[in-house]
Amino acid sequence: MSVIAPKFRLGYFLKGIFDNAFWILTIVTLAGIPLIQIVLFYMDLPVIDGELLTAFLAFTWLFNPTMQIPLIKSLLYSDLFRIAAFPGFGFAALIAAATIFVERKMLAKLQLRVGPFYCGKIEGLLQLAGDGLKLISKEIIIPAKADKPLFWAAPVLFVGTAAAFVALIPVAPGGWVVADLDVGLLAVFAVIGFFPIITILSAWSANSKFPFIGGIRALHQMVSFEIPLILSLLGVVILTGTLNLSEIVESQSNFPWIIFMPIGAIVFFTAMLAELERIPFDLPEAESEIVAGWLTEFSGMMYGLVQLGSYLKLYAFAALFVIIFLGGWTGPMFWPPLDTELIMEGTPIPNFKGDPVLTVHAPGLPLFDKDPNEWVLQEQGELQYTSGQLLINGVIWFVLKTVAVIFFILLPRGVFPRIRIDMLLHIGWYKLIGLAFVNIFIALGLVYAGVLGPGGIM
Amino acid sequence: MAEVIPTKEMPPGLQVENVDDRIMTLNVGPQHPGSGHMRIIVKIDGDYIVDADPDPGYVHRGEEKMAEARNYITNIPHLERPVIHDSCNILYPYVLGVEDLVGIEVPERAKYVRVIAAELNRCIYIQYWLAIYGIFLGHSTMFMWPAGDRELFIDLMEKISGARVTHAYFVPGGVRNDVPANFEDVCLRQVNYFEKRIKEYGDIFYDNPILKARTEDTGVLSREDAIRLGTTGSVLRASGVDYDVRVKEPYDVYDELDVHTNVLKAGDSYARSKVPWLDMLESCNIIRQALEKMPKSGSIRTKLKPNPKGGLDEVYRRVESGRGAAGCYIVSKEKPEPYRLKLSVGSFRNLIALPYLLKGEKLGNMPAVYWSLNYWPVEADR
Amino acid sequence: MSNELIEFVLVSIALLGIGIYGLAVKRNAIRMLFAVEIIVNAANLNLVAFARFMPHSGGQTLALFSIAIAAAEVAVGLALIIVAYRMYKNIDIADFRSLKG
Amino acid sequence: MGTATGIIKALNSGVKHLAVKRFTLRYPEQKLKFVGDGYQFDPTTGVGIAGLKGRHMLFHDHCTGCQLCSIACEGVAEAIAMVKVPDSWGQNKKAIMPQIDYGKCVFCGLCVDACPFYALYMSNDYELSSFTKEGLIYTPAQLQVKPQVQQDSELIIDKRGARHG
Amino acid sequence: MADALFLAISVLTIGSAIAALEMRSLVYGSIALMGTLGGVAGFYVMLDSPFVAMFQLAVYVGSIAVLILFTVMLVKRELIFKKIEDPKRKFAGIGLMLIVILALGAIIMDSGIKSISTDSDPVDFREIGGDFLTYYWPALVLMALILAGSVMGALVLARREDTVENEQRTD
Amino acid sequence: MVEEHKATLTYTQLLKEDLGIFRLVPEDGVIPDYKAGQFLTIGMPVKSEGGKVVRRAYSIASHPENKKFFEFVIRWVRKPFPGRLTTELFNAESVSGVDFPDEKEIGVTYHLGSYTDPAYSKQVLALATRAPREETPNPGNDSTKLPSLRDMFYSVEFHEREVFEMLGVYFEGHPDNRRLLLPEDWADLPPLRKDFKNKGR
Repeated sequence: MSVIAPKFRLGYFLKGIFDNAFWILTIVTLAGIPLIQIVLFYMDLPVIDGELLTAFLAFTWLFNPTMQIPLIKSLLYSDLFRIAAFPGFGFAALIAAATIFVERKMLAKLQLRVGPFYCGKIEGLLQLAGDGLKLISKEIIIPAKADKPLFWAAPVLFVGTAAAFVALIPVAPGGWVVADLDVGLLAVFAVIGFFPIITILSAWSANSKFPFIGGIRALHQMVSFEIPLILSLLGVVILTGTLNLSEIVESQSNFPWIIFMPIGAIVFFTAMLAELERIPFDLPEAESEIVAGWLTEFSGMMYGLVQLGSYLKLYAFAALFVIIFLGGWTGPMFWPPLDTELIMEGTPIPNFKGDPVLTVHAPGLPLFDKDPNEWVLQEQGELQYTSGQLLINGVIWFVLKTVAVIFFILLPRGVFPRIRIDMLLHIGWYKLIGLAFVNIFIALGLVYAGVLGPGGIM
Repeated sequence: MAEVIPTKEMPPGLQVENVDDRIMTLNVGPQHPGSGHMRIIVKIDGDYIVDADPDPGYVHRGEEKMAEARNYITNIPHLERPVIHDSCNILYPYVLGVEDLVGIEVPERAKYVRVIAAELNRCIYIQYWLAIYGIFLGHSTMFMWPAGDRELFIDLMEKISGARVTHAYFVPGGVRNDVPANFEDVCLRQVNYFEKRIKEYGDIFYDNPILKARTEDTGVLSREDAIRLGTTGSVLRASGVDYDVRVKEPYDVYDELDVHTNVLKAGDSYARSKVPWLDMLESCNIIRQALEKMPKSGSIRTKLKPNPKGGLDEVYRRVESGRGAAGCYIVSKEKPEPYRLKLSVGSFRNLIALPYLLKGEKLGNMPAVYWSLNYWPVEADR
Repeated sequence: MSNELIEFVLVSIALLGIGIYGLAVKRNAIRMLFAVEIIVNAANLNLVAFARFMPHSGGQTLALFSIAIAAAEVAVGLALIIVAYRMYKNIDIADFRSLKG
Repeated sequence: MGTATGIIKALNSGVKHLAVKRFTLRYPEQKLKFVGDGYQFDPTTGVGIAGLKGRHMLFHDHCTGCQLCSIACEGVAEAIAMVKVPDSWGQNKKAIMPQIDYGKCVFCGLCVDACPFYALYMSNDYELSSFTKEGLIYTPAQLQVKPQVQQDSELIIDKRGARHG
Repeated sequence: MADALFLAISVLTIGSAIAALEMRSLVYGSIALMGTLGGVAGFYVMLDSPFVAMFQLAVYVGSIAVLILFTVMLVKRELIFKKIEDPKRKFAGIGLMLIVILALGAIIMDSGIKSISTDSDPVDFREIGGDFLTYYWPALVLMALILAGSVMGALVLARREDTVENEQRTD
Repeated sequence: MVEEHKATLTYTQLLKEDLGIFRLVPEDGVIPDYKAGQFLTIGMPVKSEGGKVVRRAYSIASHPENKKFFEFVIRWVRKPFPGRLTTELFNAESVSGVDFPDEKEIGVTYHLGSYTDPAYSKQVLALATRAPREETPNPGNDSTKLPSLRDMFYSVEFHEREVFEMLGVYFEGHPDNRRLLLPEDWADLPPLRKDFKNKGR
């Protein structure tokens, strides 16, 4: 009785899969491999063991077990890896995906329901993948009188800007950041300034009323909350005397700035909620008034890209909060330091006669491996840590704090209703800016009293 | 059509001279997440609504015309279709009217069972309404909690009548079937639990400062205007008019029960949304009293003749439903079918207040004002 | 620093020329505002370039001042355009004749 | 300060509910328990007996083919049609019995009230969906089958909230 | 490598400056203007003054471009496509542009700055901050006043005429 | 301004034990112009009170264009109502039109209630009137017209719109005689008339 699809034929299904696989393979061989060759040709290639790692060499080394580890290591320190994988896009996208999962399950728990449950067998783990597949396979519908180039460009630009924002976030000691700028905080403000433009352009290009109202609302909201956002961070800048985000984190090795500037933290958190268009400030997407705001006309993967961008933005803002107010990656170490000799010299393994024939470095290659060029042991008191240990410890603390902040960003969605646009602007222009100035005066007072800042403890 | 072009009175200060490029017309509905099964043609100037014109009728199904072709018994499953969440209450005036026409007495126990079923249905309806009010204001938790707790009452109604929403439970002369054996205990237990639960609604929704700031002083309907516009139910009571059909013109056994009318003075969206919440508490109270006073056994249905006929008569009966007074006007001409049947429902009577209240409001207040009117589009269209 | 001062100065001159062209030809008020912005940017580029090649912080400071004042100027200019649009229903400055007094 | 306490109260209420048991009934695995066997008409008291109004059950040995159920349905849904059955019964000389189209039926139960011989009642079976319209039409032979319904869940109310267990 | 980058950025800057003035649609014109401003910011980065570059991006792209777009969308759409341009005036404008570019270019090429290059360290942005607070503080205060005054003036200008009536209504 | 006329009772029909239709014709035969909702004070000598003339006000139920007689639908009230009808206090519970094809008339019944007056709030007052009916209706342009009560009871606005579209009764003085529930391009008969047949039944 219960047949899922009565017209289903396994043969057609398999044929479809084989067709797709054939075309994918063809495209990869005809276009992908030459592209990889070209990219490899133009890349700045590392020198490993005195040899220039060319593309040909890399391919030959792939099949040489002894050379694989240096290859992976060189890959780890390449710019491509940083941009695409660890501190950059991939890491952020992973946290963003986890955020979506946590948001769904936590909201479901708060609202006494189950949430995604069946996809992925265990508590709906793979629901996001299923949703992504659905979005990719859906048809993209564009309004007839839309301004097509802008309409197409808007989601891509949105994701690009969010990725640029992510690139400025340092996640671990030792310069684990894609773009380590001296004016990092100012660069963050410059990047944030791009979002309203993309929003208003996409809203305008859809040529529809509801997106336009949503876009205008988003514009008002973002522009008016940028000012308290910037002002609330000035206190920290005054006290640390730097705009570099890594240096701001290192200035908090003793205590996080939230202890001295809770007002600034509250203002920044509120402004952050508004910039992220999260409830209670999700007026641009107020579905009972203006269908879905500036996202109304997006469909298929265009909508998916905008959502991806907004969750990347969420991660980046939470990380910025952690970096500036919660001390970033600083935190107690999880495990004792390794023996210096073990790392520098490695462990000699004797043969049956007792003669050392093989030297094995510490486990957890390549993070704990010695590399006199790049890895320097860092001292903290008497104990000595390798930078690999510091990296892992830093990332764990960073992720823990970021997840905690993300939890508090998500929680209002289950607790508060949406507010109105005039109330929002009132909060932004009257209350938050005033509080931000109070915060700046607290910082200035601390500096001039000599308690903190360049003349104080620091 | 020789129609008169409507000239609406505008609040002072919003008269617009050049209408060309400042006014934007929005079609809110019928496929809009904030409209329900109707359309509101809203004209906005900036963020202010200068004109609002409700356009119901998207779910009009001619219940009144259809009723003229069916006899008094087969009308029962059809007349509850407009409000399946409040099906007992929308059927109540019809059943009372037919009893008046045919002239039969209802057993005492059946009256109590009817009151219990009606109050349970009122809770079911208000929770559904509250859920949508929550999601209209962007409060998704308030969507899920009442929608889940509604299950308590739906379970009870299912135990009584056997159906989850469309009960078809009231008949002229009593009710369709007796309640199950341990119904009193189960009902008391669930009602008591729900009273505890309803306080949580207050914590997260009604005492929420953001909600208060958002809905207080929006869409204010003064006492005089509420009377003048002929609103009913929670809209009327939120404006400070102490009127409840259950108290003023008690039907069945409401005169033996202690019914308290919840009246708020403010008349704004917040008060209009709070009155149903208080009504649910009052319903729990009434259910508890009725369970206590209900005769433990006895007949629950007076047998009707097959194909009952009303005399040459007309009758108008009204009850208090979840949305206000629901009346039924039956004209009978000595036939098994009603000659004319008219449902006068709270939603339709409250609709007149919508354009009146929306004019001069901000666009962001539109969902709050619209849904606080306790308006159910399907019922208004019939 | 592989580039020389002259290259930046030449780019700046090109921008200045484009700005003057825009001011001379365009009759649309918003376009003229664009031209003004381009000229201001050309000047700023010169300021920063000279500041780099004869190391002194004054050039950058002045450029920052200039950027800030340009923001104010744009705000006022756009407000004027909106007012004019409301009065004349057009943004062509040739139509703003009654402004001549 | 009322604002701050209100916000804290709301947040507290929200966080508290992270520990409350979930209310959702996981439908295909759990099924609600209903009162009794199904809706039927009690000849002794003259009223119905509470129970779920699901698919009908037809007792062939009671049905006389009087068509009263079909007439009762006429004004409501016109879901009942009388069809010939191959085997003949003593009380059913015309050998016609009701056949019910569940694409039209509104489950009001008026046909059960109308049956004077108590041949028809409504069972607990409510899983009637089908991929074809024809699959929704139940012949007298199908209506005779007693449904195998497995129901176990009941509403439990305790200190951690109400839930289906 | 740096030369290629310089070439690319100058092409972007000058090309989008021309596009900003010549595009038919004003919205695209504003986007092209954003390109020009971004290109100039790129030059600032090449000149080792990232502070000014970021400031340029934050101020120009973050606020001025938004303002321009907002104004463009406020004025009516049909006007954007209305093109009132005199060909004579256009040729005169091009001539004027060429004269300016050639004259200034000749002067510059003749002068001694042709061979200036430097190996000294760039100016740190902390110095700029110091300058702002010590030597230029009266100018800073004056600029703050000018900004505040101009923003207020812009608000007063762009205010709707019936705002007063609206306030009466809320009373 | 009060004029006194003598009149004769020409027709009575008892609908129920406490409800009847009475028609009056003035002796000079002239029916003055009046609007729907206006009332007439009728005085009669009552024997039980010693032949004193007792005056009571009754609403006129006949159509204003009917120049032959006054019609009253009078219900015998067991518990006497207090005093007067105040327009402020009444709200429309429902306005329902009934089609009487045999009598070539369309009846419109206003059910009015009160929120503030404690005596009236327990009851619903029915106000019935009739309009002529035409075989080929042309809503708004034929003789099926009644004066609107919207100026008196503001709450009847939407109810009268519904009666207009469902039965084709045009309400004169109603500012907004538009379709409410039916689609704008409805070109059939008004659906609640008896000659509009339910399809498929």
